[in-house]
Amino acid sequence: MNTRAFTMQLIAIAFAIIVAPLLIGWVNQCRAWLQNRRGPGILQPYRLIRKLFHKDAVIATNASPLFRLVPYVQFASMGLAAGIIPSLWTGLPFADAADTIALVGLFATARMFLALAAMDIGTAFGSMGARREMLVGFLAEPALLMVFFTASLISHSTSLPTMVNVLAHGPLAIYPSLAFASISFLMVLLAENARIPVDNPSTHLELTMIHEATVLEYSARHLALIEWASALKLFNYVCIGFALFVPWGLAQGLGNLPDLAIAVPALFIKLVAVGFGLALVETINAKMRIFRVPEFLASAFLLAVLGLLVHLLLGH
Amino acid sequence: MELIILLVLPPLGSLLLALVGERDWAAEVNILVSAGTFAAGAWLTMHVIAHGPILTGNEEFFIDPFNVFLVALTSFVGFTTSLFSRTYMRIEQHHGRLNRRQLRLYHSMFQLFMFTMLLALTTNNMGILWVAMEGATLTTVLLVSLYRTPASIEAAWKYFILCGVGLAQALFGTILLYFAAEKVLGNVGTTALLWTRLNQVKGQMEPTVLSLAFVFLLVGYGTKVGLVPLHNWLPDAHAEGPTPVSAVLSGLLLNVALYAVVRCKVLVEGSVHSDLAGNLMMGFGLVSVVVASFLLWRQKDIKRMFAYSSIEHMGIATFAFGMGGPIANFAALLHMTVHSLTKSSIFFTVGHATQKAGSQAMDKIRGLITVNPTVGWGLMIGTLAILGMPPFGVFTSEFLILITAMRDHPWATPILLLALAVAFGAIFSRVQAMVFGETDLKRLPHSPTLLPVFTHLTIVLILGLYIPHYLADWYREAARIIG
Amino acid sequence: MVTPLSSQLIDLCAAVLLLLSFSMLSQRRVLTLVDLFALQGGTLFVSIVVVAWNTHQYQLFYSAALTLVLKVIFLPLILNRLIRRLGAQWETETLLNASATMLIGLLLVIFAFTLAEPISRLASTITRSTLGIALAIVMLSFLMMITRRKAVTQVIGFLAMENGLFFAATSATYGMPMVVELGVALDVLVGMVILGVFFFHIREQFDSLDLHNLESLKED
Amino acid sequence: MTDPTCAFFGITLIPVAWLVIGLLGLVRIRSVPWVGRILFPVSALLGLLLGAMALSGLALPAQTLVLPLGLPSLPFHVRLDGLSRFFLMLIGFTSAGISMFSAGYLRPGEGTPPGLMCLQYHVFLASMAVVVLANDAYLFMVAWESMALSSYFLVTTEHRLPEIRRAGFIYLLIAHIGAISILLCFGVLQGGSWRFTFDAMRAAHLTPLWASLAFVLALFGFGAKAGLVPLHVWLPEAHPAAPSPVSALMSGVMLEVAIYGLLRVTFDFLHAQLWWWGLLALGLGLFTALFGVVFAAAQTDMKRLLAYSSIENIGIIFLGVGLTIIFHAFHMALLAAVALAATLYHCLSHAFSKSLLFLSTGSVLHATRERSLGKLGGLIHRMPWVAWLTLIGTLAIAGLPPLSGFVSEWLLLQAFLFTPSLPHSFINMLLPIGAAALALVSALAAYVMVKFYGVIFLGQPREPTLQDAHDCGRPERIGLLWLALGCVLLGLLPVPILALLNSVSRELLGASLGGRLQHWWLLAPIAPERASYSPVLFMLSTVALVTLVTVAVHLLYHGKVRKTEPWGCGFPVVTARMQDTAEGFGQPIRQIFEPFFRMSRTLPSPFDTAPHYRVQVDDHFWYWLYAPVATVIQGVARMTAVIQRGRISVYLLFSFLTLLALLVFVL
Repeated sequence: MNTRAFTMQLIAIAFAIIVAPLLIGWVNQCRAWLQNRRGPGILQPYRLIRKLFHKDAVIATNASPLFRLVPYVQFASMGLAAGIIPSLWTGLPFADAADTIALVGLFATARMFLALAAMDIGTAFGSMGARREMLVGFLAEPALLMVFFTASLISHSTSLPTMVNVLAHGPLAIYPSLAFASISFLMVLLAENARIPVDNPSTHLELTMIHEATVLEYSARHLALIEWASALKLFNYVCIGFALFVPWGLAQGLGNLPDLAIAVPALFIKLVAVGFGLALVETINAKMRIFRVPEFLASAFLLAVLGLLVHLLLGH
Repeated sequence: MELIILLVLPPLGSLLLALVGERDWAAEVNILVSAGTFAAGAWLTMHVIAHGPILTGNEEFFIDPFNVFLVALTSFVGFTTSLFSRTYMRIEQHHGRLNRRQLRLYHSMFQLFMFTMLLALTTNNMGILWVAMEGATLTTVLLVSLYRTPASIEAAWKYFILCGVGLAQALFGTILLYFAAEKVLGNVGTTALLWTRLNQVKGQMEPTVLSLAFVFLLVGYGTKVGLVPLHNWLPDAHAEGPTPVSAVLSGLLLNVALYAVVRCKVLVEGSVHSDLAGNLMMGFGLVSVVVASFLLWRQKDIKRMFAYSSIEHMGIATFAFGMGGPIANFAALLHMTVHSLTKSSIFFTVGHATQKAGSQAMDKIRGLITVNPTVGWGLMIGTLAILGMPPFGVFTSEFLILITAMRDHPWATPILLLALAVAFGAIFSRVQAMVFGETDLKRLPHSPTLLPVFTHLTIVLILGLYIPHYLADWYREAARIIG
Repeated sequence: MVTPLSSQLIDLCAAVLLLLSFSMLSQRRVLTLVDLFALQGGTLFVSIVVVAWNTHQYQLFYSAALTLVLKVIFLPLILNRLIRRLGAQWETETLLNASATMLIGLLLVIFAFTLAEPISRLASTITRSTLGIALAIVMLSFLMMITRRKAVTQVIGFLAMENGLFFAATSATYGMPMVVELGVALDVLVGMVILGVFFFHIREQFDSLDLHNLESLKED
Repeated sequence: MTDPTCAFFGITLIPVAWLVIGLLGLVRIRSVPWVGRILFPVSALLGLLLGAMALSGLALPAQTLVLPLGLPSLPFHVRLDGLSRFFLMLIGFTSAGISMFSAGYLRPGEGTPPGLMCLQYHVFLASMAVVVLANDAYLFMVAWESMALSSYFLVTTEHRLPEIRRAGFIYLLIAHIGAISILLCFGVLQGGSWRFTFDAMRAAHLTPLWASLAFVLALFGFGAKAGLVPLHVWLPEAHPAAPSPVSALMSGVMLEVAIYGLLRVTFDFLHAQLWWWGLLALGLGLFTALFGVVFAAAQTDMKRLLAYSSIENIGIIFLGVGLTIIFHAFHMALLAAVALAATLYHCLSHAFSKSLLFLSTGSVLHATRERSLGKLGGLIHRMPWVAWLTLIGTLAIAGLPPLSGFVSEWLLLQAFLFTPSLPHSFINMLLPIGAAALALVSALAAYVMVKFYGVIFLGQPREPTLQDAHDCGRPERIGLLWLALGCVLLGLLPVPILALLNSVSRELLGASLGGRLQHWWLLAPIAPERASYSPVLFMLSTVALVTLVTVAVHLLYHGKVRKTEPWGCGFPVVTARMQDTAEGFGQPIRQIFEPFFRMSRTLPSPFDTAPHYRVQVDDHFWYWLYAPVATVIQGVARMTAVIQRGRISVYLLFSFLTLLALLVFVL
């Protein structure tokens, strides 16, 4: 890979890392508005992270090195994912390193480490959170994979850039299978990013929380990294969604200036829309009982498989 | 010459032991005589390998590859058994189950039994063959009833009556054979019962008579082989007699009876130009295998169980002989060899196991390996060998038999395999429980002689991996004779 | 040279033998059974002598003598003494009532004849037709062993079977070779001795000769 | 090594050498130093040698040899071709690690004396090598059954415990039945030539019917050994019963040897003619995988858990075999090659990772004398070596990038993605479900592995006794390191290794990935734009990012690190018993996959003073399949016993009737 591509790659990652908290901020803001609150403002996540970086870290006495390693792994893997998922332009050298299947694997690795870290301290809530996290994971992952399969059957490829190129720049066609896929993807997105109705990001009511339980023992810089990583995760998922279902506006290849001039605003428009949509979903839904979560995700999984079958039945 | 030694030594030994059998050194004498017999047998075998079949004593004795290997086997197992029985009987005496008179009877009858076996094998005269078989019955009846317990008396009685009646049928068959032969050979006194002569003229003998004769002979000698449903005496006799006797019953007597059947089959097939004889034997063999393997599940007494396994294996061998053809006969001969070696070694170990436990009930015998590793491993390995586990010889013969069955009688193969699997489950589950686990068994007053056990098992192991050329040629030759 | 008389004689003997074995089949009293057995032996002896005389098979005289000594004199004698010593004069009851046994016996005889028919057609001897009878006797005594419950009677049945075989040997073929005859005789003798010993063992173990004592060894 | 024939002899000599080592063990049967410090390291070296020789020869043509042993009509034939070389490599490299570990693992006074155990162990190794080398049915069967026997004795090392005896019995029984069906399979395969050399079987031409029969028999026979559902019942019994190195050997090597047999028969002899064979294998494999992983999630004994996870992996491998057959039957050579590569690769990765995990359980067992997950925990502080190396194995077996397990799953999923190009619409409909199930299985595997690792090594020790657990000794470390290294390398360098497999797939399928593996760093089996995966790049960039972030954070960060008690969530005391137990962790899976289990639960009533919760999870197949068969056999036996009722008259009647019947028959 030549230097330009490499620099562009780094830029892409940096861009994602910087923009990610903004999305969270936007979603929270929208929720506040929808719930007739003023809201802390879009930049709140940045402030939070800064604050955390200036605090003293508190670590449980029986924490193992694994526990301290995990936040970095989290952050790094999400960063890498951001390097693979085309957010502005498709010409990403890293995309060769990992196609969609590997991407799912990457998310799985991150989750596994998070769960292990949660079990490391050995408190009741840590292990509970780990269990629930994995429970969500083992149903969400296959669903996500099926979504990718549907797309890859259309584009005859499992590497995201190729998919995008086919879907965005190929002859415009309506894919009913993608409709199924998109719904199940949305459900997966909600589950994976600990949003309502699966989880409630803004609560610490122990018995209902999933994601928060796993990071209960983290503080200061570690917590900061984790929060940032989860923001990145949301951003990544949203970008995947864009790439698969509304790929228009993405610059092809490394992209020349005019393309980028289109791509950047396009992305932001989409982000704004999606952020609002998420906030809406979270507002009109109530969090479901933890026992319902498997059913919710199973239906997501089945929807994805259904999409696959629909594609095979209709032949496109 | 060596033949004379072979046939004279045992009766002399029997006489001698009848006189001095109760002395302390009687067992050594017994060993000595058996060793001599074995030497003679080996010598005879060499001679036959070197110069081919012998026909002597105005044609009354005939040694060909078929029976010479049985002679060698018989004298060898007889020898090892005498080795084993020395300590075994000492321990029995020590436990007070035997007095000196019984010991004398045992020793002298043992030799007499060996004599009848060897006579039956070496004679060329079908009549003498019958006489020898009957003699074998009588001697073993005495051996089985040695302990004079009610059970042993009952077993001996059943053994006597059933085999006596059976052999009576065999005699009738022999008469019919003679009757048919006379038509061809003319009533020239003795020659009309000589197997060699009959073999020459088998083509001209009257088929109907011979087929009838074969039925009687099969029922007769088949009773002694222990073919279902003529087998009923066998488990009782094996279980109630002293262990060395069980060993020779399983290891030798059944073989010799089967030998007699096969000799008759050869004649009949020559005359009756249908494979009647073969089919009958296959039928009996198959029934025996299946019934025995299922009956194995009902066993509580260890010696009884292995008696049934003997029935099963004799069934296999009979089936193989019934199929006929070079491979099957080869396999059957091999099977007879490895079975008698393995089964006798199993009985040796079983004998000591029962002495330790003071009972033949299997749930009394536990954890042999912990109390006496050699006995335990001997029993375990022997069992695995008899169950047809490679790399032991039994697997070799069963493999050959099975592939022949697949070729000639595909319908029979699944039945055989099912039976083998059932037998495996039955025997192994019990033996494992006896060999392994915790134990409360006590040590023996005399340390057991396990040299025979491991000699036998080593031979069986070698036969599983490598069959020496002369042995192979020898079996082939025998297989050719059987046709 | 074969005179019809002799062959008639032999047929007569055969008929008598068959008759005797029938009566043995139905006989309850053990001592009478022994006498019948002796009678059977006698008839056998006569028939052998006749055959030997007519066919000049002189080695048959030996076997005739053997029969006389063994089956007419010796065995009945020791059987008698044994039975008296053991006090086993009475066969309490058979497994099957007499008439049924007879009926089965009759069927067996028919079966034996049909079986022997093709063989005797081949026979060139003067005794051709008697092979069937010999077979019939063997089977009848077999039946007797099955139906009786006392050790002694079973043994008598066994011996009767031996008689049948001897008769077959002489009638079908003029006797087996001498060695074989001797060997068979020896076996029978030894067998009898052993059985004699056994009676006592059984008695002292089970204090009766009833066979239902001997049913402990079995699969359950 | 350069001269192929000398390498061939070298390879054939190594089993012999192993046997010799085993016999040397008997020389000083009770001396741990002799066996442990001398013999086992030597055999580990031999293993390495074997692996190296096989590896170096992978591309060579087939070589054959006839030994002057065996039956006069059928002497021992030995053959060395790509497939056998591959599996020899697997056996050699894996066993090297395991033997090294065993060197330190042996302790005096545990069941079988070490010398004898050494003999059994090496007979086991040698027989596995010979199974792979054998080129005629007889030698194969001999080696196959010796393998079963020696492993049986190894399983029953602790024969004083009744459940271990039971396990051994079930194991040997099923192995024997499987062997019988393999024997039948060979009987069919010789196809009328009545010669039982494998060459004859290659030459034989079978009608589809007979070929199918042979395939089904092979599937049954080898499946019984590999633990294919419903023939798996022995596996979760035998593996926990055996000493850990033996479990490692059985799970990591023996199961793969069974796969070898299946591949040999299906592709080499039967040439994989019919597509429905593939469908059968695929269906069974999928079910086995799902079954295994679901049961693994419900286990509370660490070795049982691993055993079930082995069942799962075997399922995945069978699935791969099935895909290969399907593609091959439809003459899609390239895709068949992809599927086969995935299958073989999974064998390799499973061999390394599963033996690693079993060995680590061995170390845990030695350190804590505890097998039940409910009594472990927090061991990462006491035994860091084991813990960190196990983490690698855990991630590998969970199929996470960039480790070994992921590569094979990636390839398999790729293969699945190509199925729509099949000419058969029915399968096209069916296979996506398969892909979905595979995805589900691998996700569940991650769940199981989190449970395994988290409960054993993380959290607080659940028992006070765990405080004095000690880390494993040096030989064990070497063994574990070697296997972990294998997992990592297999994960990072798939391309060179797959390139080595080309010769194998060319032999079996007549096609290979050949030219498609130009860049050593980029795995693109079909075409880079189609699908690509570059573990090296993946790994490098992750590491780079981690370091970058770390550095950045440490520049940015000004606070200190304080250590305190964990937050008690408002509870007065936080005890170790508040952590999730193994049952608790498996509970969601148990709930979701309820129909899989036969559960017996005892729930406490709310008024219990000492509430007690018990749940027992059983296998349906035991009650549906095995128990009925046993009862049938017993019934038949009871019936047959009628002929042995002890009445002499009846016996006489038998023989009389037999006589009459035969007379009538011949009349």
